[in-house]
Amino acid sequence: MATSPERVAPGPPAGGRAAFEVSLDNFSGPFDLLLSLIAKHRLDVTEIALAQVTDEFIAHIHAAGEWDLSQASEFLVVAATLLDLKAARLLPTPTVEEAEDLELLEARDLLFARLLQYRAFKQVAAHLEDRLEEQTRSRPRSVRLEPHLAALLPELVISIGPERLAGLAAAALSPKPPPPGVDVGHLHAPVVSVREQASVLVERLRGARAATFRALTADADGVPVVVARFLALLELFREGAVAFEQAGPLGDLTVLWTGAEHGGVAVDDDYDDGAGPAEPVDGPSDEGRTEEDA
Amino acid sequence: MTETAPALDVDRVLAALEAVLMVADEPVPVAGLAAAVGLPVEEAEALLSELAADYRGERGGRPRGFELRDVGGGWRVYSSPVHADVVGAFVLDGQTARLTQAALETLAIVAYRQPISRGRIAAVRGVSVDGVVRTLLSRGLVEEAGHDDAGGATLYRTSRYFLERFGLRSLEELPPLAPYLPEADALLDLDGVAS
Amino acid sequence: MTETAPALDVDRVLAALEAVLMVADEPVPVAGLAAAVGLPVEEAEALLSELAADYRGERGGRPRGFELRDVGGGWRVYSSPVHADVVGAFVLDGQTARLTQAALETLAIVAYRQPISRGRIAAVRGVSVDGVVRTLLSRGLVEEAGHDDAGGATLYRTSRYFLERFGLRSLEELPPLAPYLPEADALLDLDGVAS
Repeated sequence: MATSPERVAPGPPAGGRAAFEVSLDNFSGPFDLLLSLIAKHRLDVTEIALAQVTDEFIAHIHAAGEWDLSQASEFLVVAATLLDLKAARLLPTPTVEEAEDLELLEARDLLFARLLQYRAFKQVAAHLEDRLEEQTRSRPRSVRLEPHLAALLPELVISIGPERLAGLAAAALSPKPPPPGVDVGHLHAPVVSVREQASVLVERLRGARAATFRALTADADGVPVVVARFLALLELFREGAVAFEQAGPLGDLTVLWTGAEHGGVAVDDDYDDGAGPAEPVDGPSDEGRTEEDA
Repeated sequence: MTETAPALDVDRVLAALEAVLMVADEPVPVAGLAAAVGLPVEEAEALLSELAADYRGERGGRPRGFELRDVGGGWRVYSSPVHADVVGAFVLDGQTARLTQAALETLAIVAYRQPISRGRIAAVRGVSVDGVVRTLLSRGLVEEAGHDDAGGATLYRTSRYFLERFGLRSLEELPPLAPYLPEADALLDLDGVAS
Repeated sequence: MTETAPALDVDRVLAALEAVLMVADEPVPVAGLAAAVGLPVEEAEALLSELAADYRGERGGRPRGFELRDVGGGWRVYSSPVHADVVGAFVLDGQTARLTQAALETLAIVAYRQPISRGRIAAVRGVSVDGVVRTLLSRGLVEEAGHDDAGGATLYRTSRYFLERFGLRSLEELPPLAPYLPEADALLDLDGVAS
């Protein structure tokens, strides 16, 4: 995306930014961007006319194209809040007492409070930068111990051998585990694959012709597997491979096999992470698809 | 200065302090220096201040090209900033590596809100700070400070090296944050604006 | 001393020389110092001798706790041997005969990735390693090995004494890393790490 010349870009050029950050021009976060837009229009943060900056904020996000959503969620939260506030202003609001208005006011105050807090730290960071700049003009004396003093040191006791040294080097040079933090693994890639569960069901139903849902999930290892099998049955139903019978509400659900004796059944993997067209599902494949979160 | 000691003894102690400071590779706490020269801490402190003044040219001599400073929890010899250009031509080290805006902001948040978890820093900055915190850790400017009681998240604080690099004796010397924050009134007044 | 220059200018040049010498880790050649302060080599040499005399207490002041010596190839500031006992006790205080875990780990990285800069080691270890590298240098286990082509950073390698202490005839006798790694190709790509 292009950097328009009139943009107020605080801080060092983009080259100084690390790659892990949302790369939205030079801005290191939604507050940074919002503050710069406010500065550009010479608005006071506390009197910010949101409509003036909302469009530009949204435009910036739009221009960013593809980015890592987990990093960019804050941008979206801020954008959504700005949009809400703008929309509320465009529509006539007869009474302020309505709950929605109060929510909007709260959202706005929260946004302002966070923006002001961020601005304070940004300003104090500029102060720290000046200080660092000043301090860098002095260098500490830091020299190797003179030989006659080094000679005073007790003879080193080295209690490890070359093998231990190799172990230490290997440990240090191996990739580090990710820092302890929020594990977002569970947010991605279903742990249980619907398509795999469909394979299991196809095989069983072809053999048994009919089975209750209770029986089909008796061996399920946990709720996710039960859910996956239920979704798989819906898919199979859509393909006309199964029919359902239920005596009454909350009664046992009986699943009847109505599909072909052989061959694959197309199960769309809407639910799974893998992209691509629906693949035919056979019985348990001989490739032994065991990975659960490919 | 000790008033009872003969001048020669004071000179000798001053020189001994200088000799020790020459081999130090980090700020030396006054207690360590006092122990080395066998003086009570208060007297050692007074002599160190004397030395610092002497180097600044406040004791009759010319200003020296080096300074004795009390930062980061101890005393250490530095080159004088007046001659930074000349020194820079000779001494290449990691000091000149600049911190990015993101790193400075993160450092500021840690400095004023320590101990603090990455999650809470991210909440202030509005973006993930994992990479920045790693950078600050590797630069030795912040360090781990145990875990959050509630969630068990790792907490971070600024290091002694941070104090030294920013020329601070202690965190109390950080400029107050309050003037940068709007008045409470301004916050309360938000309802009255932008409508 | 230059006879034509006003005293103030001489003071300034003396201070500039002091600034460089006080923070230089290696002896600084006089030619470089002369160029930095814009003086002919002879005059710079004369000023350096002046400084050395000043520190010895031969120019009216007290003898300093540090010395400026011409050690062949250059000038360097040393802690004065007069106070060797005080300094020695200070250096020994808190010293142990064992290397810390951090020092061993750093030594291992140097052994397997030499020649390597401090920045690279810091990137691998995730913390600043200046102090640790200095310890390994003073202990003679690692030594300097020229400069990085790119940034000019000092490179380090293990010494002959290192081989001796670990009972190795050459670096080739270091055990291969592979058996200690989860996967051979899982090694950090050092080139991708900021230095």
